[in-house]
Formats: sequence, C-alpha cells, structure tokens
Amino acid sequence: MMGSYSTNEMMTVAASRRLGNGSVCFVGIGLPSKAANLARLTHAPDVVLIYESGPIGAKPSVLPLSIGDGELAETADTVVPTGEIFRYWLQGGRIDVGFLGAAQVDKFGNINTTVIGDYHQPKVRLPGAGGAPEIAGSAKQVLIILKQSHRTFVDKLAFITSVGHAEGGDARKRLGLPGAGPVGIITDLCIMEPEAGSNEFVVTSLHPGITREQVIEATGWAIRFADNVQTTAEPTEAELVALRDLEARTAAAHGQKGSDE
Amino acid sequence: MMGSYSTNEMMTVAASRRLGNGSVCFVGIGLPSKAANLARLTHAPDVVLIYESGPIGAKPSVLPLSIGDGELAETADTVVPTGEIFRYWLQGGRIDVGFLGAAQVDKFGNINTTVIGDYHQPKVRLPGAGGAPEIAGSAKQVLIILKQSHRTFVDKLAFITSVGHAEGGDARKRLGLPGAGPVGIITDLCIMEPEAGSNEFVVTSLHPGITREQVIEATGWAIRFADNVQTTAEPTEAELVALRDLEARTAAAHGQKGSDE
Amino acid sequence: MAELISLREAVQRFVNDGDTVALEGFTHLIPTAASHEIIRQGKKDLTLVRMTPDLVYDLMIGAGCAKKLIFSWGGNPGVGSLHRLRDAVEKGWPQPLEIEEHSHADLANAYVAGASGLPFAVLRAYLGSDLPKVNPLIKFIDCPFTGERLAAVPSVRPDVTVIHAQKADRKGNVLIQGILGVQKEAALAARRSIVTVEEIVDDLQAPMNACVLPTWAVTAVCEVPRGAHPSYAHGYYERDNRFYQDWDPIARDRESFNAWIDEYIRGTSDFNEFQQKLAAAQEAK
Amino acid sequence: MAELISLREAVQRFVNDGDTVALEGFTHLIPTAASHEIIRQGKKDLTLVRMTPDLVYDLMIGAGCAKKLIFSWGGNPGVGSLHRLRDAVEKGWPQPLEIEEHSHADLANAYVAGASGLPFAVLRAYLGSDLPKVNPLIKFIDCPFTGERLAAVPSVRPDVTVIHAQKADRKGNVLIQGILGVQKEAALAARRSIVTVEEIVDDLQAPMNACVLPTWAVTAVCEVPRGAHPSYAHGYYERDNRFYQDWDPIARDRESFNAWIDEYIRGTSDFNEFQQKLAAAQEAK
Repeated sequence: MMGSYSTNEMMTVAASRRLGNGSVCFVGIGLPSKAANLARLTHAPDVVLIYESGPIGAKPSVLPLSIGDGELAETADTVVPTGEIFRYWLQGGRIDVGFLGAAQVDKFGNINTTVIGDYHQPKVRLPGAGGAPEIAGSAKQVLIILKQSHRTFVDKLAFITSVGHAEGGDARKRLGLPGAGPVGIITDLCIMEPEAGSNEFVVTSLHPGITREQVIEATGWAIRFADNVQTTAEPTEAELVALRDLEARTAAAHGQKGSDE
Repeated sequence: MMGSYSTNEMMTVAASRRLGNGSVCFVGIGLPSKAANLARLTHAPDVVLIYESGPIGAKPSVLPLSIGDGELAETADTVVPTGEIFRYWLQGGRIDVGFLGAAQVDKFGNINTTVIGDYHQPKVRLPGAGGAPEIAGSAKQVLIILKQSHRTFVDKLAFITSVGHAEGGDARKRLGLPGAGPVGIITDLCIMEPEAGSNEFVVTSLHPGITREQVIEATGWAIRFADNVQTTAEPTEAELVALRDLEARTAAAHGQKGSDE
Repeated sequence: MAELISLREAVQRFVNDGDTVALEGFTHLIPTAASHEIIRQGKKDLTLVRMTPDLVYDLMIGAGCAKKLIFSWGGNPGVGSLHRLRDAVEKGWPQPLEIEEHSHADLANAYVAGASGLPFAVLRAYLGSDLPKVNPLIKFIDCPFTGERLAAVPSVRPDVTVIHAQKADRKGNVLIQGILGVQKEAALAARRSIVTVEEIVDDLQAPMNACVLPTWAVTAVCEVPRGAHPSYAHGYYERDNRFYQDWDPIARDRESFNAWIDEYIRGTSDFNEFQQKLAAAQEAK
Repeated sequence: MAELISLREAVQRFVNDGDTVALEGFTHLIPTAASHEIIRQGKKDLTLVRMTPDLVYDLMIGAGCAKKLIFSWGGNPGVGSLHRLRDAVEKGWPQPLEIEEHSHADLANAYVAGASGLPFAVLRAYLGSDLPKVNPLIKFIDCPFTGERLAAVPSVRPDVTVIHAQKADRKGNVLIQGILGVQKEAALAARRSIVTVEEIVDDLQAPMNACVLPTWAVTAVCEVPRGAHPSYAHGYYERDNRFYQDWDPIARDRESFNAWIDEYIRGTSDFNEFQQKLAAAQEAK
C-alpha cells in the first residue's frame, strides 16, 4: 500500500507518465518542467528535454526556476542560440511532444496566456505568448498540464494565444498546422483526451478518489465523460520518492520548490 | 633603387594598397586572397579578412590553397557556419570591401564566372557563381583583380554572373543593390576606375613601363583613359620582400605558390 | 573597433531619447547595470524591445523611460507578474505604455532577420492564434513554390542594443558562453551596440567555434563586474533567485517602487555603488 | 538514436537509387569515404546537391551515379576544372547531367531554410545577375513591409545527407569543430543523415556551445578514420594538397579515370583498403 499523496503530486505523476522514453520534449517552465524531469528520473531516462533558452538534452538535478537556469546549460548535450531552437528544432519538425502550461484552456484545448477581459482594456494582463503558439503549432503532439477550476477551464476564451483543435472537428487540420495538436490535458482531478471526430476534450481517466461531480464543478463548460472512464493509477512508491526528492533538492538549492506558474 | 619585379607582383602590390587598415574585407581565393594578405602584412595590419567558409579575422602565415584551409580557422577570431557568413556578415551590411577575381569582366565591371558561349551549349564551362553575386551586391565596395587580356576584358559578356554597374550610369542604383559596386579593377597592366556619371571603367593609372597601346591591345572594348592618368608607384622594397616571403612560405608549406585561379 | 569606455559614457553617447532600444539576455546575462544607468541618466520616450521584459524593463517602465514595449513574454520568471509593466498597461502609470506583442519564435526570427540585413522574417506561426488580430504587423504570405501560408513579421532593427557578456579582450572582441539567447543577433541587428562585460582580459581563450563578437562589430565595451545581477553570468556568479522574489513586493506598490529607485538607482552613482548599498541593506536585515 | 554501423551498411540501407543526396563539407571534412562507398555499391540516378562539387562529385559523376547536380561552384580548388563534371555537362559522358545552378549565398540559405522546416528561403540576391534567367527556381518576392524586391529560393530537403565529423560518442552524439560549412544545416534539412567520424569516443569533451548534432537527430554514425582524405579533419590530419593536384591528370581523361576508379574504388572493399592501396602506389612512385 501507498502512503498518502497530494492532488498536485497525482497531477505531476500522471503527466510524467505520458512522456515516452526517448521522446524529444519541448518543455515549458513550471509544471511541464517538473513533470518532464520526473519522467526522466523514473520511466524515461532517455527523454530529451529542450528548453527554449537553448539547452538541448538538459538533465538538471533540481528544477529550474527560470527557463534559462545555469544547470540546464551545464547538463545539456549542447546549448544553441534561442533562434536556432525555434527554427531548426521546433519549426524543423524535430519535437515529439510540446509540454505546455496555461492560464486558461477551452474544450478544444485552445490556450489563453495573454489577457482576461478585453485585450485593450484588460481585466487581468497575463504574461503573453512566449514560445507557446509555435510549440502548439509545430510539435508533433502537445500535452497540457494545469490545475483544474472554473476559472481555468472556461467555455469561451477571451483570447486564443495558442491554438489547440480550434473550433474542433477538422478545424485544426484546415488551418494547415503540421502538428497533431493537444492529445491530453492532465489536471489535479483527471485526464482529458480529445474525442475522435469532434476533438472535444472529454474525461478519460479520473484520479483516485475524484468524483465526476468534482470535475463537473471545476469545469466551465459542460464537460463530458468518455464511455469507459478509467481510474488513474495511483503514484507508485518510486514515482513519489523521485518527485519528493526532486522537490527537496530544488528547495535546498533554490530556497523554493520550483515555480508552478 | 628597387630591384626588378614582375607584372604579377605589381598587380598584387597595387591591389593590396587599395585595402585600408581596419577595413573589413570579404576575400575570394587566389589573387584576392594574396593581395589582401599582403595588405595585412604591410600597411594594413588590422584589416579584417573574412572567408566564405567561415573564418572571421583570419591571419594566415601562408596563402590558403582552398577557401577553407585549416590555418584560416586556426588564426581567426572566430569561425562561424557558412550560412552565417552570408546572412549576418555579408547580407547584414558589415563588409567594407568585397575582393573578387573573375574569368571575364566588361567595361561596367560586370563579372562572368559561369560560362563562355551559350549557357546550354557551353564552349567553356567555368566554375560558376560561388559567393560572388552576393558579394558584388552587398559589399559596400568591390575591388576586382585579374590579369588583363583580350579574352578576359571583353566587350560583351556571354553571361553576367555578378553584377557591377550593370549597363552603366545609374543602372546599378535602379536595381536596388545596397553596395556601391566595383570601385577599382587592378590588373597586371593598370588600374581602372569607374568614370563619374557613366560608371564605365577607364584607366586611371598605368603601371610603370606599361604603355597605353599595351592596355588598348589587351582590352576587348574601346578602353578610354582618364584625363589625368597616373603612373602607379613601383612596389617598395618592403612590399616586395613581404610578398616574396609570403610566397616562399606558401611554397614551403604547400609545395606550390598558392592558386592564381 | 569598439571603444573601451565607462558604462556612463556609453549610455550618454549611444542611447538617445526616443531611440528603439533592445536590452537582451535570455534569463542569463541580462544587462541590469545598463538599465540602471539608463534610468540614472533619465532617458525618455524609449521604445523598448525584449523577448522577456523581466525586471530590467519593469524598472525602466516604472521609472518613466519607456513609451512603447515590444515583447513576447512579460513576467517575473518563477515569481509572478511584472507589476510596473502591468500598472503602465492597465492604468497608464507613470505614463501610458503602448505595447506591441509577439511570440518568442516571432521575435527570435525577427532578430535573426535584423542581423541578416533583411526587412522581414518568414516563419510558420500564428495560424489559429488571436495575436495577429491585435498586432497588425503580423502578416501572412504564400510560399511561391508550395503555396503554404506562412507568417511574415518585420525584422527588429534597434537603434542600440545592449547586452552583457563574460569577457572582452583589450581590442574589444567579446566572448559569450552558456545560454546564448538572442544576444548576438540583437547586437548585429542594431545600428549601435554596447556590451558590458564581467572582465577585460588579455586573451579570450575562446574555443574555435565559440560565440565571439569581433570588436569591429561592437560600438562600446564597458567593464561592469556583476553587471547582470540578479541574473547570472556563467562561470562568474549564480542567479540571485531571492532578489527576484524580493522584487515582487517592491514593485507591487508605486510608493515602494519609487522609494527603491530613488534610494538604489538615482541615489547611487554607478552599479558598483549600487551593489555596495544593496549588500549593506541585505546585511542589515 | 543514431545506429552505430559500418559505412557499407549505412549506404546500403539509407542511400537509394533515385534519391536526392547531399554530401557536404566546405573544403574541410568532405565525406570522401562515403562517395567511394556509393560508387562501390553502384547507386544510380542520384540528384546530387553540394555547394562545391569538388572531387567527391567529380568521382560520382564520372562513375555514373548522378543524373542531376545542384551546385554553386564547381572546381578543383587551387587546381582548376572538375573534368568529369565538365565532360558530363559538355559531352554527356558517361550520361547526360542536368545541372541546377545557384550561388553560395542561395544554397547556404536554402540549407538553413531546409533545416528550419521552411519551404523556401528569402535573401538579398541575384539582382542584375543572369542566373535567374537559366534557373527558373530562383524567384523574387516583395517584402510586405518595405516593398523591397528579394530573392526567394526553394529550400534544400535531401532524402539523405552525408557529412564527416571528428568524433561521435557511443550514443551517437556528433561533434564538429573548425570550419563548419553548411554541414549541420544539411544534416538537419535531410530526411536521413549519415555521419562518418574519425573516431568514436567515450566522451566528446565538447565545449558548451560547440557544434553538436544530438544522436536522435542522426540516422547512422560510421567510424571511418581519415574518411575525409584528401580533405582534412581539424585536429587529425591536414589537407593532402598533392592529391588534389594529382587528381587533375587522372580525371582529365576518360580512360585514366575509369582505370583509377576500377583499381582504387571498385577494386577495394572499403576505404581502409583503398588507403592502403593508395599509400602503396605512392610509395612505389
């Protein structure tokens, strides 16, 4: 039997499991970076982590606080200019998985990280696009990780910063984007995947102990459930130890656990 | 008094004198490279030599046989990819002088290095463009060095590989090219410069002992002479010693004097 | 040939009111000292370009140096918002700030195009995004060979770019190592460039294919030890993560921000004095 | 992950008749051994791409491997003409050779565009040149911001690129040092890539910003010591200038060329045997 674990830990573990060993992953800072490094420290030792600041094949021992922490460079196979990261490696079609966070998503996996309210009279001004629009466009697959709530899973985005499946169906394909778009949204409550045909995200796995009602309440659209909703496997002892050790090392090094922004 | 010197030596020395100290020079292999390195070893120790293979600030002790000789890299301030040479350094507008050889030139300083005869049924197939078209277009100024003869200084080029002053006058300006185009052609007989207004190359300096008749005979168009034709200053002792030492070092290192192609 | 001069002189001579200015450095090697000096000298009406505005631009915006910001991600990395940036955008304090917003891939390509002497960059970008709706400078063109629709964006050509690097030699050749970001491209894209360095050395000891800016491609080199703090300089000092956290409450409030700027930037004569004052204050805590 | 296999196996599996093939290396690190192996295996109807065709393509063209050549400067550097290239273009021997001709800046940009996943490159080029009259793939477009007329050229996307490098580690990560040419871009622009290396080592000892191709971006790595001869490998051996001169009379004549190819390439099983035979012949002189 396992000890207890938090919903955040479940989220990170569930996200990390989606990265296959040897896959080439373009990593956003914060939750994606945490999940990707957990994957590298558990089942996917040969996952290749690329950060937009330039490191290719980073193997940090602690979580970076910024997208360009020194340890990313020191542990990388090589460090190239940022322009090259976007040109040769992302746009060049060499990224298997783009791993993104978000401020808000909608039911088609579109992402807003720009603004809440009117663009010119913002209610909340968010940081902006960063690398996300082109990661969302060009990575072969996209994974999204964020905590689920009514405010983050919204029916209609004020602003589409980075496109997922656009208006659903084959809308993304018609835009001419090379990548397949988001294939999973991993939250602290569940895993959602795009339904065949509509490409609307539906719940395919509930984390242990989470009810459908909790998910419905934490979603700003009329969330649907797949025919066979699984229960996410609990974090293993090995996963939890690896994650907690990583966070402890990070806290010892930085005085904080690593950003969840 | 000076000892004797060859017309080739006069040509190389006269060409080398055109490079100002500290100027940034994009160097073609062969005669341009020889003249540019002579300049560096005499009056222009801080001339910056850039070769299209990637070395920036090369300071070779012997003449390179190829555009990518190892010594160019070893003595350079940095060595960048060839794409970067053309993109950031040449097209970026950072080259003061493009120093070119040629198989043939015409009276407006247009260059042919592609083909003699019909392009599709060539009489002689030449090596082709290399870096010359864009050097001719984007360097702030262009110098051309080649031995003068009826076959190399022709009335009409079979093929314009690299543009000089096009059809003369303001034709080059109308093409929208950023650089000023060729400002001098240095041969084994004389120096030619573009006449103000027409931009037709006229003889502005005869090398010592060379007659107008020799130049007229060695030119495939009705060559004209400037109002005040100078006599090129003879090679100084220092210039000749530096050139001959350079050639001797080159012969000792390579078993040949360095290409004049 | 670059001039080896003080940062004060470089900012006086090469940063003019109304200029388009890029201070680049991607998390690593952020030219903080230069942002302080620009504030000290009261430069005005600047158009600021930077992929990640970060603390350096939060400072300059809050101090009233900027009329416009061109950027692609505006946050305090690992901490939260840039409060001065948000206050300027949302409330117009201390003056209205026009923003022109791009993605990282766009601006990185736009610097590459600028360094390449091209007026625009082509990239596969923005399809399905709302950014082109709010930024009319993002256009689309069709490939003349395949017909594919691609984004076309104007190149970045700053009047002056400022970057920080590890070393320069006495001629002014500059060596950058570690996370390179877009600094080389930003410097080459600009009409003038100022490079602050950790130290000036006899010999760069640069590997053959290292990132070196030759002296003749640089306008001024200024020795400013620790000039990237609280960012870091690979091989010299680490990122001061605590300063990024401490910045949040300082910048959150107009008064505390003004007091900090008056005390630590306007109240010091240069970055060396700033560092001494800051260290003394931290020790006193 | 790159497979560490013999050059013979790599050419068998990854170079197909009819492929578009780029063997790159700008004077330095020319993949000569690979050109020999392609000839040995009798590959046919290749479209050969290379900025400077050089001896490697003179060999392959004379041996009948090529139906088309895409290039920007075709000579024997420091010596003169490529006789087999000229014979194929001028006389159609041993078979007609279609040529598609560019400038260096064009092809270098076209490789960069290929590595960048773009269908075309934009550059300031060819205005006033006759090359666009004989190469319909050189087009012009207008900048959507300034109206400037710029050249647009199709990107190079080879089926397979072959390059030579100094080192790979046992995982297949590749280090290239010295004159870099367009090799990294050519490898990244291709569907498949073969890298021959001087040696396979435990640790690349690569400087942080060195030119490294990660193993997962490479298809096959093959250890072939001196595999660039008569070109050179910085840190290993120098350019064999004499071989470039000796090549001129061999290639000038069809019979002497055929005899040389039969003896030295078709008459050897691999590049190691070739080198022994060549050394023995040179000693006997």
